[in-house]
Amino acid sequence: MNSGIGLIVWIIAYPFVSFSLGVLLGGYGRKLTARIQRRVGPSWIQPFFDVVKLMSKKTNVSHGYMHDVAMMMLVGGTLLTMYFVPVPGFHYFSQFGDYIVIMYILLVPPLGMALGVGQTANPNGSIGIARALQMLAGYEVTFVLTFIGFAMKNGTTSMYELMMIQQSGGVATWGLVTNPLLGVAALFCLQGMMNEKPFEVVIAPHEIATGPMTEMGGKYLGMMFIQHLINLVVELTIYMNLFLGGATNWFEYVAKLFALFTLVMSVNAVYGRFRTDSALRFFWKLPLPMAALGVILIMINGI
Amino acid sequence: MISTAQILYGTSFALIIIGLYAVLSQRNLIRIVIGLNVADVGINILLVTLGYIEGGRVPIFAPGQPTTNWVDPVPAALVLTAIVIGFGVTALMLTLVMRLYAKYGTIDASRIRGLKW
Amino acid sequence: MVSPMLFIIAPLAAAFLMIFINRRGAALALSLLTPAGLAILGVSWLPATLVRAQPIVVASIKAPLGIPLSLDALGAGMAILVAVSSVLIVLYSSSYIHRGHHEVRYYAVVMILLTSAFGLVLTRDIFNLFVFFEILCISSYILVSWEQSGAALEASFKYMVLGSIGSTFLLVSIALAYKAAGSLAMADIAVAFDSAPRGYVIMAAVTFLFGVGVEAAIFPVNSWLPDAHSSAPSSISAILSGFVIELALVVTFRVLNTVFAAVDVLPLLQIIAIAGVLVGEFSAFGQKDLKRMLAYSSISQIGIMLFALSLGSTAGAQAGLSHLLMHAGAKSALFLIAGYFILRTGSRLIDDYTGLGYRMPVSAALFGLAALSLVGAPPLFGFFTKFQILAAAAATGGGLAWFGIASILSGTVLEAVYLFRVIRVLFAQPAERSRVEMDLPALVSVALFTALVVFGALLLPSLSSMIGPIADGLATLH
Amino acid sequence: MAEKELTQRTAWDKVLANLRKRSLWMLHYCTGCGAVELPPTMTSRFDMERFGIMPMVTPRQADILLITGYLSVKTLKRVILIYEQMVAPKYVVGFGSCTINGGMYWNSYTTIKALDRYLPVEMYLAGCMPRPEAIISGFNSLIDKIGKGEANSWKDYYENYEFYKKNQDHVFGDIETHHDVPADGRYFGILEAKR
Amino acid sequence: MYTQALLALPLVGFVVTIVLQGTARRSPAILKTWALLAFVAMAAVATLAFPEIGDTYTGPMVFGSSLSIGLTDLSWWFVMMIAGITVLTSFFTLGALRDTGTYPMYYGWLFLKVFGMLGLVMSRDLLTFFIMWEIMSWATYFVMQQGKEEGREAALGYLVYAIVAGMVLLGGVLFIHQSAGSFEFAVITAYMAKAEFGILLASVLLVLVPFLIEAAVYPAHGWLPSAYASSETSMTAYLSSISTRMGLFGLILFVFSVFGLKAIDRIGISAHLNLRTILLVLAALTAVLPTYTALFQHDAKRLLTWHSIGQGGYMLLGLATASTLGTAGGLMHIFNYMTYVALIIFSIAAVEYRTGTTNLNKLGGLIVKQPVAFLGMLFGIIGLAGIPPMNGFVSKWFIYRSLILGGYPFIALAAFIATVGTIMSVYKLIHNTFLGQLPERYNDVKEVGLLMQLPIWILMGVVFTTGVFPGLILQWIAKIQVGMGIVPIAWTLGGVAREAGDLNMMVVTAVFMATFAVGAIIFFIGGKRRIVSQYDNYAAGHFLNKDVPYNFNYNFYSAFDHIFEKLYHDAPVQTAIRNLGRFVRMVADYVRRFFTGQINTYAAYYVAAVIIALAILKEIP
Repeated sequence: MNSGIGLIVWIIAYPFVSFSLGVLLGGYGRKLTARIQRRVGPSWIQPFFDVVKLMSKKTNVSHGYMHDVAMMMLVGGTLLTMYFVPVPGFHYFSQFGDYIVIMYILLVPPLGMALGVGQTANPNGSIGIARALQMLAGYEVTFVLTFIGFAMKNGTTSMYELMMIQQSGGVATWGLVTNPLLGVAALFCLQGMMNEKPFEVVIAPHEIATGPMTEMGGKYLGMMFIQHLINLVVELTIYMNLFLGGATNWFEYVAKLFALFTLVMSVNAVYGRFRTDSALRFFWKLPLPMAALGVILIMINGI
Repeated sequence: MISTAQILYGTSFALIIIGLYAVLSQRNLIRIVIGLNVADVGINILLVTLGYIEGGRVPIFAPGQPTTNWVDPVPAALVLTAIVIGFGVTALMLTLVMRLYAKYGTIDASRIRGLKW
Repeated sequence: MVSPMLFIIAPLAAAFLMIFINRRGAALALSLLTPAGLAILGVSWLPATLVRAQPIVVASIKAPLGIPLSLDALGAGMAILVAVSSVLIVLYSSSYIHRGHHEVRYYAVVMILLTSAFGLVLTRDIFNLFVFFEILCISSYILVSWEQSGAALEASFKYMVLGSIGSTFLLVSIALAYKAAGSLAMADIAVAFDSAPRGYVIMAAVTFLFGVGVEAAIFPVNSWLPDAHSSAPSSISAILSGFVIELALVVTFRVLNTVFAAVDVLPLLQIIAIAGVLVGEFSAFGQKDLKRMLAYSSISQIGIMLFALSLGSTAGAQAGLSHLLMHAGAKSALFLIAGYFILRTGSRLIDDYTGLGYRMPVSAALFGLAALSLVGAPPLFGFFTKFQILAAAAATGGGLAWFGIASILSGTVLEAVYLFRVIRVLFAQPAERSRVEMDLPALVSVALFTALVVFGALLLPSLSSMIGPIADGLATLH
Repeated sequence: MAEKELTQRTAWDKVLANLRKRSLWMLHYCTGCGAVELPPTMTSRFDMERFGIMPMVTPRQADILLITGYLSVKTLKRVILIYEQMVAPKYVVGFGSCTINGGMYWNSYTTIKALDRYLPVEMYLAGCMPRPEAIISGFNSLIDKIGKGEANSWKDYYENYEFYKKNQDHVFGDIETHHDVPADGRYFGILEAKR
Repeated sequence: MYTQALLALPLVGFVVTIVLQGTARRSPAILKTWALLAFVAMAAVATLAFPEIGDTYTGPMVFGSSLSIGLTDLSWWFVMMIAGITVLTSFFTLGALRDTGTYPMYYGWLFLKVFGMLGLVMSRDLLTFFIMWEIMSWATYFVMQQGKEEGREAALGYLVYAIVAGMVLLGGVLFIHQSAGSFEFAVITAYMAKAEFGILLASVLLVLVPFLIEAAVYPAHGWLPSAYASSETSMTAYLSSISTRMGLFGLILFVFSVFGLKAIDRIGISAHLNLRTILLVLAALTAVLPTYTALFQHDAKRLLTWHSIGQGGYMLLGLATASTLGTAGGLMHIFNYMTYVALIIFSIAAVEYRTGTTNLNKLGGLIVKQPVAFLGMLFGIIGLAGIPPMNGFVSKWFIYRSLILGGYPFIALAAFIATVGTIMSVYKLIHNTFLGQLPERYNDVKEVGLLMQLPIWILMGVVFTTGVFPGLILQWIAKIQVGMGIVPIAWTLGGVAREAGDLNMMVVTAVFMATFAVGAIIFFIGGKRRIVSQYDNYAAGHFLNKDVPYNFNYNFYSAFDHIFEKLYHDAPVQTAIRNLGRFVRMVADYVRRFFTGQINTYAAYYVAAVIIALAILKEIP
């Protein structure tokens, strides 16, 4: 699917594939949480129904042109990241942008949302964004350190090449196996990146009325849901490519997706919520030193 | 035996040192002026003794006096100018002391310290 | 051509004539014309002296009885500087000192001061040097105590006490010199000292150094300078800081360099110079009174000049002399402007000059330019002279020279800060905006001084051709 | 609602209605004593989420406005502001008799007696406070109504706004909700432009 | 011929502005139009001077060596940046400076500053370099004087740093001239190549320290925030965009061409522990600490001046790696930073022009009233944060890649921490100014005039186009790198060729536009939407109106403030410098007391001096 007609078809189909994967993941996640809480839980494709209901709302409320453009930027940014993250059989775009590009494109949707929420002029939203940006300094910094260590060890910053290196020796050369410290630290950060329960202070329904999404109604919330679902897939794929050796075929890809998501959602289902500064302190006390140690080990004997 | 020249040199240096000591230690401005004059006198003695030759004669052209073995007149001339200058300076200093007394009401050097640091 | 003797006779005659006529107009005219004429005389003699020194025979009495005077290149150069500066300063004092009944005596004493200044430059006889030195000191004492205020009297008294101690030491040195050489002419003394025992020559040299050094504001003995320069009327502080102490420095260094050549006094001079720079800069940094700050700055600038001269190399001598020229222009301008700041605001403290820059824009600008040149900002004249000094010091090399460079550089930092603290106060938010600019004659003289400083760089090429023989004047005495 | 509207629903409307009915978010605005029935309905025992119903915090995101019991005049002011901030199609569900005819507080001077004079109510759940089973069956019937496209009470607020406005002014005078409801109706095509 | 004209023009401008002072009070327009024309002419001459790269022109003889100026690739690159930003600033000040009557000499000193900078950049020998450096730092001091009252206070603070830097540089110039024998760069390079270690180290340190002070690198950055923030806003834009980079120019010129990389690398223990590593660590500190101080500023201009220090750290990071990618990143970051910081400060100036304040706690919701300013700031902060598609991202990509592959992981981490800090503070900037509730008092605010909008539009275009087509800039950088003796970067129009890494900004932007269009389509699939008033907002049932301030501006990042409370209030470097100042004043006060005013002590000094002099002369043979 990397050249010619196959590429064009895939480029058009990929968003839908990714969205549907996202819906399945979302549904599975809510089902899993329900099961943990000994509940029946919603249908497997509940997110699809939510999106359809939201998008078909009649009287949508907007707070200005920036609010609208922000939503487009939100969805557009996530789709952009989606194209640049290699998936089994499709890595055409990774020749135009390595992981540093991806790392920065990942910031486009939050920036878009932040600008839109800013215009809605709701303090709950601003507090939510402030918390999101502060949390950035927690998990993103550690995740980047793990990536730096990995890239330095393999001498390349391209995600596709890193993936290929890990696939060369099967499971033995997975990132998580060769550099366990980096892998585990990255797992903690994955929990933060996905905005899941221990680090869910950004949305925090009880304190700041779902933070940034306070003023998002109707199709605005719908687009945020679409973005959230695709984002699930993209972030899990990033972690998989960096530490679990990516996927050679689609079954392995979907299996790894659901495995990772189970881990993340089960942690989410059982944990309370950290305050922002205690979350930051957690990230700087455990994952960051772990990642730093991993990098030092790499520097010492290049393992 | 100490020749008169050594005695005179000794007295002049002693006078200069006494004069300087007076300037250093005395608080009273007039005493400082006096100290300076003492130093001046010391210098004049020094200058005069420069030209002194043991058993020399007074260098004055008098009819019938021999014109040899004269004491050197030049330092004496210097002393004249030095005395005149010393006189002028002392006069100016004393007028200043009078004006200072008029202004400050005291001539104690440690109390006249308007200008410091 | 007219005999250089006029340098001594003309101002003396003018002084007594003025007292005799006793009218302000005549006094002013005389005291303007005489230095102007002498400046022209100096310029006319300059080309001749550049070739070789011109001995002057007084009343056709030949040596060794006559008093040996001679006009060499250094003498001519200094004479022109003194003459031009005094013309401008007299022009300034015409509008600065106009009131008061005994104004004629002011100009008379200035003329006498001029006489002694020229005399010091010309004389080759050590006792004659002492006489002119005494006249210079006495006229300075009188001019310092001119305002008859408590501070002025106190300052001049201290100045006089130190001056008298200085003259005492000078007489001791003359006595020693005469004893060794049997003659008062510097040339004979130099020859005698070559063969005299070292201890004897050291004693003579040190007493001479600190004898004349008092007037040249050499570091340990210049404690009179801050009081004298700050409480004297500004025109007099300009004269004192402008050329009197520089003249004394040049004469001291010349005599030490030639007559007392037997003993190597240069390292001592360098130590004294560096100490002078540091003490001057740090004391000036803590000042609140503008004129006192400028006085301390003069101490440090003298230190810089002495450091340049005492490097021993011709490059150092040339740099020192060009810095002397620059300092004469810049420091005179600063003092003259400070005079009018005090005249207009009635206060001597810098903090009271807030917003004066808007009320006296031209003088504030001139103050800024003079300060810039003093600190050595290119492309003004100050930068080139300071750079030459430092380059000469770098050329001689050695620990003391590099320590000197470091202290001059850090001194410049302090100098820039305290000078531009004044600029900040000048251009702070003004209370009111009525213009109180300087009077015209004062403005003209200050403008000319600053012009020398700002466009000094242009006369560098011509200066460099003349500076060679002038700098030789320091090393040889003929 | 005009009969005509019910029959002319296109195939796409039918599909959409059936999808939309599977996801309802309720604004759990605990005005009265019925609020205590909600937590058991949501949690493991009765698990309202099976039907896609979730509690939501802000009016912008909610479809259902639960009025769980009596409404004092002061609270009604807030409820109306909340209702107008909600994004249509929105449904008001009244719990118990207090919302129908004032219930136990029929003669109290502070409560309002009939909710539907101030807001278009989609459904009432009987019971002096309906138990979770009743709530769930009520919601299921609401889901069926949405599926069949009959739950259009929210349009009534736009069409008979004067009636509602008159009653509201009568109770507590004019309030500034920054919503020009008729203008919104025209803008979103719910009312034909300027009849 | 054009090179001399380029240098002469600002000098002529300076003289003419002094002449025009008289008219400044009556009709400021004459002065302003003259300045604009002069700057535009200068920019034109600068572009025409391109063919003259490489030749040298000698000026007057001073101290035995002639002052020479000439264009090289590196200097032409800086000349173009100076000319460009000066024209834009003068355009902006035409509109902004309503009453130049109060700062008549604003343009005069600006001309002299441009003369100093151009001279510095075009100097071909050490003496011209030093003279132009001094003229520039003096002119900067005087330009800062023209601002408000606290501007003059801060200007004196700058003067102290500038004079110290100038004097250390003078010491360096003397030392190098003395050891190498001449001011010519070529002679110095030859000498330094084989100079013995002591002389090399001394001359390198004496020359690098002033550049680090001028470029506001970490320990010596204290002067910049107050000096730049309190001067007039359009001057803040000018100063933070180009003035601080002169120190960096000096660094590049001396490290790469005058001393040569080989000589620099001799200073140090191993390839990983040499002078460049120290520079890297300093640069990392400069990137991180000021950025996190910017987080807590309440004034927009002060926030941005802290950023100008932080971004200076990035440039130094790139240059200190001395690798192809790193230097390319560093050089490009100088250009990028200049464009987007000027853009942000111009929009802040537009806001200040209308609302009269830059206090972040008082502004809000101006997006409705000043959309152009908002757009300008949006493009600016996306560039500053380094997010694609703006140009800031490209240079950061270079720097990151060179740091990671160069084996400096923790410095790369520091760079990323700084980026996170930048994102946080720029969002606070745009949120507090343009987003959130519009206070009542700004209801009648209007957009700024066209003349002030022009620079904003131009810079937006530049920031976007150089972001999407970085090749336009990289081609010059490749030329410069050849001049600096480094393997030039393999550039393409979109970014970097395959072997040098995967970056093609054209594709990234194209895909982003496509996905943005998909987002738009999804948006328009949804139902109609209506823009409501700002008071129609969820406040848990509370009725909002104009006298209820419903903004979250104050203490935006409370968690950070909570954790890093004590680090900000007594920043170690600031207290150290303040103590140094107090020490100098104490010494001055102590030395001053030498002159006790007591005549007896003066006489005692006299006698003591004579005795000591005799003792000294006895020792010295």
